[in-house]
Amino acid sequence: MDAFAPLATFALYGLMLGILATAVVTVTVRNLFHAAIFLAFTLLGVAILYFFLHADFIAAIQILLYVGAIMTLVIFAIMLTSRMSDPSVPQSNRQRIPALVVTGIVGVFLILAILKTPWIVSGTLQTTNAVALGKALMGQFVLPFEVISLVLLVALIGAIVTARSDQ
Amino acid sequence: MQQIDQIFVNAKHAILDLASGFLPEWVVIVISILVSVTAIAIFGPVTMMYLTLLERKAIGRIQNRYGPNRVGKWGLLQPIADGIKMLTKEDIVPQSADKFAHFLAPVVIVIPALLIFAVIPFGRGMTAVDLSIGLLFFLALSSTTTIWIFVAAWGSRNKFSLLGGMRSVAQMISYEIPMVLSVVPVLLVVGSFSTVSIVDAQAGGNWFIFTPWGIVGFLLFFLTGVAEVNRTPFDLPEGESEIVAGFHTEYSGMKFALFYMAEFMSAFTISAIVATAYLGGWQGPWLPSWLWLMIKAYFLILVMMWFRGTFPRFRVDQLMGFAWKFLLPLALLNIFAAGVWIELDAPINYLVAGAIVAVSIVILYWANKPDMPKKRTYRYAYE
Amino acid sequence: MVVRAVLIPLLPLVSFAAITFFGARLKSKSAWLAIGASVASCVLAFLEIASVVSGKTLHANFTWLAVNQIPIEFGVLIDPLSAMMLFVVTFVGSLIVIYSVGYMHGDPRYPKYFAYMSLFLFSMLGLVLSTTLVQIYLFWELVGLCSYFLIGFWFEKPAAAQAGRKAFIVNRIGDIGFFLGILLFFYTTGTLRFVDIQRELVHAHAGSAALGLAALLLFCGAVGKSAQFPLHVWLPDAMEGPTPVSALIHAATMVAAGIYLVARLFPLFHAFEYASQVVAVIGAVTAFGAAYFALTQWDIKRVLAYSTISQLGYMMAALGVGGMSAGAFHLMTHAFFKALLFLGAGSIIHGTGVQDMRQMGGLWKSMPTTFWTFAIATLAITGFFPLSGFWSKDEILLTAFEREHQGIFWILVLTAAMTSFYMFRLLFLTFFGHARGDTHAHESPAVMTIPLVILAIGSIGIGLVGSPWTGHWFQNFLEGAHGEPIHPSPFVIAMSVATCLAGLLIALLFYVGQPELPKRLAEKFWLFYSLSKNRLWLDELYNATWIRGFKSLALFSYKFDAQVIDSLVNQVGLKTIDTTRIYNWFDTYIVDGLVNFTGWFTRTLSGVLRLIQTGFVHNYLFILILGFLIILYTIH
Amino acid sequence: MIPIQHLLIFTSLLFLTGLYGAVTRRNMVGILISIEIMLNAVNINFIGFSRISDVSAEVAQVFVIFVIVLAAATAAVGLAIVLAIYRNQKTVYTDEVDLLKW
Repeated sequence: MDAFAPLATFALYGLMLGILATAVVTVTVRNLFHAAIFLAFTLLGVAILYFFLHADFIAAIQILLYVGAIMTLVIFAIMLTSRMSDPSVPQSNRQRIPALVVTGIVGVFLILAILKTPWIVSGTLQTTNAVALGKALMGQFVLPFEVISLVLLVALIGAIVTARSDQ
Repeated sequence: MQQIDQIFVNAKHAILDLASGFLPEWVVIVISILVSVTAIAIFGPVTMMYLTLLERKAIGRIQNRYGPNRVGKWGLLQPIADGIKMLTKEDIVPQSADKFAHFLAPVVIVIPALLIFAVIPFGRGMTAVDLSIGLLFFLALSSTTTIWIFVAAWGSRNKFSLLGGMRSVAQMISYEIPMVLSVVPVLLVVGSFSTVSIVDAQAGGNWFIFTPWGIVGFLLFFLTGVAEVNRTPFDLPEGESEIVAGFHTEYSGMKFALFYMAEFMSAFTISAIVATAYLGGWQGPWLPSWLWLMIKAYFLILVMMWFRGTFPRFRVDQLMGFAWKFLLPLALLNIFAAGVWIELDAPINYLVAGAIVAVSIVILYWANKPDMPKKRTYRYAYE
Repeated sequence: MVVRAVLIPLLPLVSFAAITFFGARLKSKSAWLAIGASVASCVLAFLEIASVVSGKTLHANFTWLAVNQIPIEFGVLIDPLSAMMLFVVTFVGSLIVIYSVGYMHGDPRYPKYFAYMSLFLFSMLGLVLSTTLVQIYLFWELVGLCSYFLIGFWFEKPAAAQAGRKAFIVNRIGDIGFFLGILLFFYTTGTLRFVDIQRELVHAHAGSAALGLAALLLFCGAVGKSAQFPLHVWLPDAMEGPTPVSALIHAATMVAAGIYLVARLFPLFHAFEYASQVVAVIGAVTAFGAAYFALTQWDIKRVLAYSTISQLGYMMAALGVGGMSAGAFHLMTHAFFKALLFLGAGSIIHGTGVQDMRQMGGLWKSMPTTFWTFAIATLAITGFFPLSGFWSKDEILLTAFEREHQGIFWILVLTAAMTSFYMFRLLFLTFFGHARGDTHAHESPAVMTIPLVILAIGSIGIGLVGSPWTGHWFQNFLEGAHGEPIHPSPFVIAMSVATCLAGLLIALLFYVGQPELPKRLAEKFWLFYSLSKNRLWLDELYNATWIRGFKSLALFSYKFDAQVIDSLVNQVGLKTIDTTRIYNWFDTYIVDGLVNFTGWFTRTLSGVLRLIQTGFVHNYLFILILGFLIILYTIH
Repeated sequence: MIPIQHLLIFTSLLFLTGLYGAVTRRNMVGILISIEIMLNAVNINFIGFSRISDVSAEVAQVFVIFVIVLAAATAAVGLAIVLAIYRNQKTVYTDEVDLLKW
């Protein structure tokens, strides 16, 4: 597999570029529906990235939950709120330039910090599988797991109550 | 026997042996990947083409007709004729359509359908990728179809398309939950998502369908699968008598063919995965392993066609009620039954699990009774 | 097979839940659910009993919570004693549930009845299988609750609702003692498990006054539940419930829970002489008193109720004089013939529609099956050889005689004679002579008579397991190897036979031979007659003392509240109003002025500050990032 | 595989892209979309660190699962709020919602 490694590395960088590109389109494109489509591509790209990082289960969850569920919600929200998309309405506010400058400065700081920090890298790359993950969820993290279930339930009920019409 | 069983595997090895003679190692790896990909990329569309023929034939026989029989012997060349027609047809894009979305949806929707072929164990040693999360991969990918159907519907700028798309989303989201839950018993018993190990766990005739939870799980999985690919009696998103053709009303030519292809390939993959999860996959005596999987998958496809030939369409409220009030609780109780089945000893567990699922079905049937369609009474309008 | 044992009580619970949730839709089918559950748990119980008979005791616990590292546990315990109770509860219970199908036919709350019956069976089985005192207490209260539900089942009748409340409250008095007893016992010995209550444990605390007090307090619970003197008053009133309920709960099983408890704690009572004395005396007094009251009752169910109290007193007395197996044996035989008597009475009530014996008579022709089974039950309870009552009653008398409790022995003999008299009086008044009322009696349906026949067979044969012919198998089974051998005494047998024959003859004379004689005797010995007829005025005594006392205390508190405290409050209020006038002025000018100034000041200031609040979310978010940038810069 | 710094730079860029979107979008749904991108960047960081650190990989993956679930909850509640605002104000643009201004 060593012979194959450069190819995989190349593919990984390509994938990263692709994700960034779709993400940039997502935040800049005028048509919000197109933004949602590109978000779906971004999320799928992230899922593939997880496959590269040997997090298979997370990748599947990413597709199932983000692409399958959250995207559906977003698209529905767009459909229910947009007035069949009038393209003459500006989709971004007047702080594009300041925002670009400020996020750029933040990015410079972050990248400098990342490059300066001496990262401690352990010798072997860690992997895990769904069984170990399940044991961790039901063992070490059982309380957060239960709490998060409760949060989800509360959020669902809250969403239903908030969104339904008063009649 | 061994030869026939492993014929495809051996063919791949032969190609690789040939290649490794004079090519660098990484090229061989690429070729190895390409061989699998090519095999699937050919197998998927060809399957789809002949499924259309098979469906038309089967429905024809059910309706006391012959079905296509003019092009070639028994109409065998009909799919090719259809393909040529589709390719040469004019590709119409409505003027007010969102052209980007309209173009994108049919192209992308085929991808998950094709990708799922990667985890199907076609025979002994004939799995393209033995992912450790095989079954979850299937579930995740088949759920992405929803978005592209909706994108197609939205992009068409057509009321009927949008209605069909919304119906499709509502239906798929609802049926996905019992679908995911219906395979949980298999995962409980096998202890792995991998499709290969699921098939291995059913070796020696111990197909999961022969257990009490297995038969319920099989029915749940198959029914929700039929709903996921929008086939009769769950074909509300494209119900032609109500909303023209649903989300693909505004599509013609090759784009329409791509939707068709995605649907038929999904139908095949669903059948193959159901066969893998509950009918023992390629396990079976006498015949080669790949033939066994084909027999099982095609049997399930024929059942789907039989459904289409006989069942009327659901009403929307019935469709939702069936998913949330019957399939979902039954799937949960079935997981419980499977848990009991695992915990108890051999002869008793069949009885106890059987009792649990039988009682659950009876109670659910009976709790849903008020919502079931009663004998219709006709009222005539006089005024 | 812990799972199997746990399933025994759980099946009725499932049936209860199912009927509760789906009863409205099940309607009359809910009975089949209850029958199915009870018969299934009966079959499972028989499997368990078979393994106990073959010498295996099942004992399993899981810890519910821990107090000071001492676990409070739940579990199942199936040893010979609980196996016997299991047998009685499931077998008799199943028959009575089946019988109820006929008896409750057409009742508007038909499903609810079977739900309660299932809940009762669950609670009772849970009680029987309990491993600890806490667990038994829990189920003890549950059976009490079911009893309350079922006594007041026809709550439209004020008498029934009243009776239900009475039963509940009287039981509560005993249960307070029981609860205190558990606490004291736990405090003294540090254990709650029944299996730990053995000679060794008790001997380690021998002479401890606290443990003796605990025994007496625990006995309080038994007194309440088993309707012993002086807390017996609830049981006769409990007859307002449906007759199968009386048979199951207030004759065969629940009231026997007190006996079961004392038998479970037998080593404890055995170790404290005075505690056993109290048990024996209370038992004997109850047996005698209740039999005495039964002599003159006219209501058929009341006679049986007093008879039940009397027989429970018998068992209590047996336990008190040290005959653990004798008491338990009588419990088992009594469950059979008393359930049979109640079901027979139910059949009579069902057929004639009346409960007063003065309106019955001559029923043996129209209700043959009921008559024959009732007669068998009567012979069994009076102790005719070789029916079941003979063996168990004889053993109690024998124990009392052998252990030289002469007083108790003679009281019990006298009670036996009275028992014989009132039971035959009941039989003759009901079935012989000519019809006195204008009722058109008819035989009950098969679903009611078949349980009668099965119970009749049981009443005949069940005593044999403890007879010399089977080598006192039952006693050996129950007491194990260390049981004391029994030496049959011809004198006791003679007494036993003589008393029941005497009772039969007197009843024959009074109610068949010379029907005028009882009335004359009643006039002549009016004091004894009215003492019995009015049950020593015990109910009235309780009314006059306790209930009147509490009521007047409550009235006094109410008056005190209304007059003293309320007028005090009113005065304070009036005075307050006066003083507030000063505050009013202060408030208007000083405080309000301050507040207004603050408001004015704030508004002026905020008019300046609000200029930087744009109200746009994206501006805030932008400023947030700027803040983040500043933080990033400073830590850099 | 690639050095961890590259992955981190990639995730920070992705995060900042999301941040830029959140600041500049007028449409509330657009802001939510941008937030999802930011959450994804964080998740990739988790997974990346789980590969290289000494702590067993489940811990990070469990956190990613929690984040995804919370994102689902956020999306549900946020979109519900958007719908409620749309129903009452007939707009989804942040600079047109002015109920709290006077």
